[in-house]
Amino acid sequence: MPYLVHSPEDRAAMLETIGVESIDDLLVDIPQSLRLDGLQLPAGLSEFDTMAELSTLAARNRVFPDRLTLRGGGVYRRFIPAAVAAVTSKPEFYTAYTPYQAEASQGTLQAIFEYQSLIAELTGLDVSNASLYDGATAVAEAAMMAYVQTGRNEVIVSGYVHPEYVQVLRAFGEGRGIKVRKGGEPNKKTAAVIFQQPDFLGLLVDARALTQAAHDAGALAIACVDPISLAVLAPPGEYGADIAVGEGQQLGLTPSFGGPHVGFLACKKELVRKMPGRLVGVAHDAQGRRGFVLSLAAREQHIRREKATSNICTNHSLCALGAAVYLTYMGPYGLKQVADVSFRRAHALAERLKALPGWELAFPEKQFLNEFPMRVPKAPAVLRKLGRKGILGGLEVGRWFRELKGVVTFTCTEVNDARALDELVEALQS
Amino acid sequence: MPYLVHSPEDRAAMLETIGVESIDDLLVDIPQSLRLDGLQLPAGLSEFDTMAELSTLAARNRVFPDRLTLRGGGVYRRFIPAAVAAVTSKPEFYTAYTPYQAEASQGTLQAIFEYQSLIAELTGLDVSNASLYDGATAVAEAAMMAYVQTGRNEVIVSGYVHPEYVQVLRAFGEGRGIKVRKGGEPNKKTAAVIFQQPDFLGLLVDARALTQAAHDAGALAIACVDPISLAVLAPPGEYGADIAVGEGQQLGLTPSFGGPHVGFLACKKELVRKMPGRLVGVAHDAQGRRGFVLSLAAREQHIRREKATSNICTNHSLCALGAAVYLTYMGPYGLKQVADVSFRRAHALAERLKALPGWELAFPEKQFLNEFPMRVPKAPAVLRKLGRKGILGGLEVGRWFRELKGVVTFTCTEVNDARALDELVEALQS
Amino acid sequence: MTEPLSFELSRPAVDPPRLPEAEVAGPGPADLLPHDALRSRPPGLPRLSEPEIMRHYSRLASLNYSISENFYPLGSCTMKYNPVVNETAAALAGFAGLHPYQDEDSVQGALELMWRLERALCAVVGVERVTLQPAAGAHGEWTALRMIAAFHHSRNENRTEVLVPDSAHGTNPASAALSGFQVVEVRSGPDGRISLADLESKLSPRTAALMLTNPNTLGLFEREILDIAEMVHATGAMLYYDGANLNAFMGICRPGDMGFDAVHMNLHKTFTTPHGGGGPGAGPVGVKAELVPFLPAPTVERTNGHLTLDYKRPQSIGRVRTFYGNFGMLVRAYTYILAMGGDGLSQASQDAVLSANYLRKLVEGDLEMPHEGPCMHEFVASAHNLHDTGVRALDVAKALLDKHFYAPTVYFPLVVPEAIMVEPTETESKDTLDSFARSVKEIVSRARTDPASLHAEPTNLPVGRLDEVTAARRINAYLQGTSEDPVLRWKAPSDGAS
Amino acid sequence: MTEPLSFELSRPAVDPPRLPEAEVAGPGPADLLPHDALRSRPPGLPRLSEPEIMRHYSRLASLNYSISENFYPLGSCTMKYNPVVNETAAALAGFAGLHPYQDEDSVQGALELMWRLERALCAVVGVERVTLQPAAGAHGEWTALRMIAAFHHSRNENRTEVLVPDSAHGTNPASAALSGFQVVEVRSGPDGRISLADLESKLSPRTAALMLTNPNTLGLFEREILDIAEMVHATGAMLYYDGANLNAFMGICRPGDMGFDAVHMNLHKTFTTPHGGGGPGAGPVGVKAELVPFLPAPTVERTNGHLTLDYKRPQSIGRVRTFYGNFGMLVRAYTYILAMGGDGLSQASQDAVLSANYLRKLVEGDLEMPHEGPCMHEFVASAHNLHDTGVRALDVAKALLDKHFYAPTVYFPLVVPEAIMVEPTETESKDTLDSFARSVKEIVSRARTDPASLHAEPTNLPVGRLDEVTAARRINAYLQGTSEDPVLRWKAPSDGAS
Ligand SMILES: Cc1ncc(COP(=O)(O)O)c(C=O)c1O
Ligand SMILES: Cc1ncc(COP(=O)(O)O)c(C=O)c1O
Repeated sequence: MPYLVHSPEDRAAMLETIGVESIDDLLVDIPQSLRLDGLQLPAGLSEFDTMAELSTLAARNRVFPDRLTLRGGGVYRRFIPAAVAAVTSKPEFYTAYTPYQAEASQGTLQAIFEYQSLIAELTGLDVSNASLYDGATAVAEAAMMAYVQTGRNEVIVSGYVHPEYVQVLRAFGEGRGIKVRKGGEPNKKTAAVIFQQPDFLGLLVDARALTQAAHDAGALAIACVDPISLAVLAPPGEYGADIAVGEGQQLGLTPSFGGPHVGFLACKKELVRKMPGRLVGVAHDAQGRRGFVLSLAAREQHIRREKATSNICTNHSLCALGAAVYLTYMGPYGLKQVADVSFRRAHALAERLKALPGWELAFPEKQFLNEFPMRVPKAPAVLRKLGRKGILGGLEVGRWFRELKGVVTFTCTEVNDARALDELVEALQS
Repeated sequence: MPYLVHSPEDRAAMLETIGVESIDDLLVDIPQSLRLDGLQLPAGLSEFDTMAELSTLAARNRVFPDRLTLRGGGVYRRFIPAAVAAVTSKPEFYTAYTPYQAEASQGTLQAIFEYQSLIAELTGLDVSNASLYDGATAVAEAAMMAYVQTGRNEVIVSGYVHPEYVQVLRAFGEGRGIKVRKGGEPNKKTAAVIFQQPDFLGLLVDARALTQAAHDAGALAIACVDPISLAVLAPPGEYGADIAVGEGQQLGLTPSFGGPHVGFLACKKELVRKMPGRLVGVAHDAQGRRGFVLSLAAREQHIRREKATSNICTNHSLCALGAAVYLTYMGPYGLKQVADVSFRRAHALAERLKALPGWELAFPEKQFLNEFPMRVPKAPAVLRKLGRKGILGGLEVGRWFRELKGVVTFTCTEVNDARALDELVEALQS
Repeated sequence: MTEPLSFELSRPAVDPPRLPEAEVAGPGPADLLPHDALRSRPPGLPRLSEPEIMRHYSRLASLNYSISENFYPLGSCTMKYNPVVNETAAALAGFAGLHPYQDEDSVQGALELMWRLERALCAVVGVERVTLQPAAGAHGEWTALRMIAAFHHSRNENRTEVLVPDSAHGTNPASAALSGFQVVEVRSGPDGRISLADLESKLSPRTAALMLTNPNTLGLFEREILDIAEMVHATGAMLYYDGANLNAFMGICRPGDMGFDAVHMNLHKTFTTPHGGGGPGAGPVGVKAELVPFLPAPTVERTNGHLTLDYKRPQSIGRVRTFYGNFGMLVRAYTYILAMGGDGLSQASQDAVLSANYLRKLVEGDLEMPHEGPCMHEFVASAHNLHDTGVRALDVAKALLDKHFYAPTVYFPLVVPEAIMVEPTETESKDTLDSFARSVKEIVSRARTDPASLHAEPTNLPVGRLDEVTAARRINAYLQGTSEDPVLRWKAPSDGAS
Repeated sequence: MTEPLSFELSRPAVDPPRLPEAEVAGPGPADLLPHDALRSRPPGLPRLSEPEIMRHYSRLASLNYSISENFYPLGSCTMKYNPVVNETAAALAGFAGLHPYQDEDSVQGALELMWRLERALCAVVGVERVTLQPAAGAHGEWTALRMIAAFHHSRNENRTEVLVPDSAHGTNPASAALSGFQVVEVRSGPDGRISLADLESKLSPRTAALMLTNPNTLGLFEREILDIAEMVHATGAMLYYDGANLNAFMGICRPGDMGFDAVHMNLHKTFTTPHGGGGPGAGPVGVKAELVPFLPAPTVERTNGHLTLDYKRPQSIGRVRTFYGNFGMLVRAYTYILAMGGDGLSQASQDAVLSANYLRKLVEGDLEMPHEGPCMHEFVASAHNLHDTGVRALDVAKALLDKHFYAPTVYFPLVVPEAIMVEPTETESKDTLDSFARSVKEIVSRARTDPASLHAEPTNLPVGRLDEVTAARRINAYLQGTSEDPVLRWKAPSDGAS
């Protein structure tokens, strides 16, 4: 049977060594009433038939080409260097466990240390952890940090933060008795003000003012940021945010129907002891050679148990590795060019779209980078028409925000070349 | 620029160390009249644009699904275990050179030693070399061996040997003044009788009789064999052939429009010194540890120069590695099942095809394994129709053999499931 | 051999990679955005060429042990072979290329896969429904406890305590606490199993749930599980199953039948999705009927062949992560289940139990076995018998590394002193188990003859034993502001280096 | 650490892999085929489970040095970085899935790629047409010589000799001989370049061609190439270019302009297709107008955008391999050319020359430099200066292995005693070159202080220096029938083991 290594002879020899007749003799502790014979599942398939089955399922999905994908809303099509998969598909990385035995895990440990350093540089904050599950849980974990740090039990979500992030925040909050308030001024009950930059619609918020307001009320400022935007936008560290979190999917990870992606979290050093998850640090051996180890484990569940800062154990290491390869490939100027190209194309597209009859920018007074909200007449019909032409049009955000019925956000990145945008506009005019 | 590592600073520093002003000072030996400034080629593209361009080219090709591919003629669709690519895509294997420094190349050397052993087991002969370019050059190299061994300068090609193999044999032969004769009885001028089992049409030949006839005339018998057929057919070693050659594409390699694939060559030990190409053997170090080295190099061009048994240097190592993984994955019984399933499906298909009006087996008296020739009315039109239905039908062999106008060979393997064969027959009936 | 950091390899003026150009003229960020919204100086990312980057990561990879090259008997982690075809399947464009906000009609294949995986997992653990949203086991534990809380709440019961055995994994109490419960520890008896007497005494109307794994973290099956279930249910509490040990009994028995109401599974253990050096994994949660209304939204529903995402779940605990879970991992797990089939999964568990008992037998003369066998898929030994030599479990672990084996889990579970927790899994050959046992024997006898040499292990690895104490001291210094060296990240030498 | 052979890991009754079943009933081979056509016993292939197979090959991989992890300054082999995107491109279903006998209309993209690659290669080397059929450099040499023979033949000239410099690569004389020519060696002068006087004396009406590489195998540019071309052409002979050294001057000069009539290229050197541990490669051959009629068939032709395969080439030398060449390698090479562009290729050659001269400068104090610089993309040093210490080029090579560098080419070209041929390529950083030079210095000084230690190298590798002499003796014994041990293959212990 696939992936099983023992031959019948091996099994017989092993039973003999153990000194029992059969496997059943090893299962004596299981009450008879519980014993099954086998599973109500079909028999196994050959690898060929397995792949045939999966290919059939895959073929029942519609994949829109990168260049004709204009839908974002938290997951984006970007150029992914072949280098990323070439590294993350190395079995030495992807078949290793969490690096408990440091000396035999230096590859993973150093890669994660580099990831932490890259995120710290990008966000302008002191320390990054080794990764979290996704952007939403990163926001929730940051809120927990603020709750513990301030001893206050209310967090304010300011403006258009990704609706699913807010839902996850609520679910997390409930357990701990943390109230989640939409908007409003921070006060002495406020543990943190959470904002997204750019926001869920792609619009820039006044991060400095929000941070200031939070601090004035003695609350923490939590910035949920687009990592690629940080090549051009002021990083949270520059405007004084205490914690930066975000979704790392854009850093070299495939959409994959929503996961696995990676949540990042960086903070000021004052908050490091409240941080969730793994932290890799430098250590040396007796000969003075530098190595890397899991550090500050005293925060974690396997030591602190119910007093841990978080319950997270397995995180998203391999995705963090992918993000590290991506950022290292791009370097400061490559990342800037990606952000810059996306910005220019998005603004050019916005100009063309608002020229369409009845179309207008939903928030003409606001700035954006490469995702922007438009008021679109008969939005559903328009998007269906684009779909028929093989274009994955923008995202209807009215689904989450009543006041935004008929509003569609469009995203442009370096993968949407000029010809693709022409095709889009032609399709809309036709 | 992509793949270049020096920064302008690096270049300046290096020039200074060398003690010259500019690159031009290093190119002084090149006559001015020869100097170009640059190439008449477009400027380089980003990786994203490069892949976009290649994807466009790839999209201009029509790929028929494995299960609906019934065309063979030397290249076959077979189930390729994911394990094969997982091994051949390991950079430690694919970015290494020919293993000149044995101590730092044990991975490649041992893998090739295992490949040689697998081919020897499969063909039932004493020794296999490390690989050749393809089946055709393997046939030609075998003929050279016979020519050198016997001192005779004529080779007989018996029956339907792959026409392109014969063309390559002729081109090789011309250089050495070797005459290639189609059919006829071997005589004292005959260096070798070359036959293919099963032949180009998929039919079995009487390998024993051909081998006997060759030996009776003092000639060598060269069997060009389908490696998978050897799971069920008597191997060349069993019926006394002196050299076995063949194309290894079926052993886990993709069609890839005809290459790279791999030629294998195995022979009796009496002929080993006449063998072309690399040979890996066992050696030990001072501590008695076993290792592997390139052996009998005295046959080869880098030592013997114009007296070498062949000019081959770079061979098809990575393809041989793939074949080794494939054969190891299959094992004796897996390989047998692959051959057996192919045989049963092909015979079932033959029955259904010959029931079609006007269709008949071209050689009803002959046996076949999983490829067989049919007389097909209006063959070209029939194949075009299949093409329109997404089926890659059989191969018209009249293109090479005047007497076989209207004959089409069909191939069946484990990838052509029953439903696929139903679709084929329905398409033919419609 | 060690490798410099990418930051240390970086050189100022290396060309950035070639990237698409904006064909459109028109304004750039600096033209349109307020100056104070812009970044003042570029992020300090390293600057390297592609060849240098690839070599850097290739060298890092070679510094790792991994199942692909090493036996990895890490107890409680089920480090079994990761089939390569799983990776091929997950990489299919029809899966990897899907946007989570595509219309349902355009993702029927993906939803069908999720639906089938849910059915298969239900069959394996014996529950009604499964949510695929949680990203890992701990996430699943917390999700399940949220559902249990919601369940009690819906019945206006105020239950504030969760019982957790002293042998439980750290995530259990942590998840309970994060979910707002008080954690009450239940003691294990001398036989390594939960003490029914102690359980009895801790159960009360305040009890929301008992979290259990069975076989427990000692690898022992809780014989009295049916009585335990009865006791727990009698108090109106729920029974939660930590599925990290599911590899012990697929096709042999089912948590659902044992009386568990909620079950999490680690697809990155039992179902061969790779660990990735610490994730991503997937921690689906299965529940019995009473808990179904509280499942996270959306669920995948199937009505005559058509698949939909159901968001209208009024009693749902809400959402525990974005989108629909770690879909790429779900594809891998489903691929594995298809290839193994019911027959394969059952045999896998039987072989896992066989291998664990075999290896236990081979080493029982060398290490202490605090509890009687037979064990299930893993066993916990103790290096306590080496106490007088001064050799500790950690030394044994490090010595094993030098013999090209990854080390077992040590010092867990906490109830066993000098614990050495060994889980061989079904995908390691008898030869491998034999040579591992020989190495243990050799190390143990060396403990008697030359203990000092063991304190010096490992010596054949890229680095020797790393001094975590000094490292921790340096981190404190940084956090307290008495040192500039961040230790937890690289920093340009100018601003204080590691 | 060494790894057993797959055959040694094999166990009798391990399950074969699950494979598709024949749904159809009906006869099997044994039912229809004559008994004596059937195999009497199954082939002796190993029997292993997939996890064991994957671990076996993973461990073997870890025993290799490769460019992915090691500097690989193997002279004459142009071991440069292999871009990963090349592999992605070659794996596209639209390429990897094509049957060579599909109708032309269904493979226009593949033919277009071949046509464009041909045009690009023509531009780089300055020829009229290129055949993509040859599988490697030697195959290309032979193909070109067949064309040259056909050319002379077509003019009823009987030219039987091919001139080859004494510094030439072994494949040159071998290819000439296989093509039916007598090989006449031309001597190199003291400056390492071909001696015009000797060439003069060897040229005759019997001369079919002179085979040359430029820069020659010493890495020196043949300054008098234009005179050489004139001399050769004056006798009616042709000038052949061995393209292994093309990396020296892309965009700087072109063999076609130097007067070469035929040129082979190693796509697996200059154009980054991976070496694969010894292939597959690709050895296209470019020719000037006079040789075009003799190109192998088919050629790819393009008429207003439509591509065809032209088989009607009456004067063609025929076919040199099946189908159209190593297409998968052609895809990789074209991918590289697209990404680099004309600008990138020119810079690559300039950096290759720069790196070689830089490294030459760094080691010139330590090793003998038999010829004056500047060199082109590689240089040949000599360990002759260590003669008195008893240390040989081979010892230096093995010592470098212990420092994690692959060794340069040694003892080639034959004209230099104790030759050490170093080709750094453009994809190795200055840091790497510096540390390589430091290692050479350290080894050379050790030769003076402790030569014995160098004879013992390497000591940090899976095996020490292997005894090839004894190995050869054992092979002879087998071939002469005095031993049962085949040495060149594994054999079941029963019938005599390695
Ligand atoms: C017994 C047990 N429970 C829970 C967990 C937590 O699972 P995860 O690491 O996926 O969050 C683990 C894994 O380490 C475990 O071993
Ligand atoms: C100078 C020279 N010529 C010819 C060849 C032969 O090329 P190949 O190995 O591709 O047959 C080589 C490669 O080893 C070479 O270095």
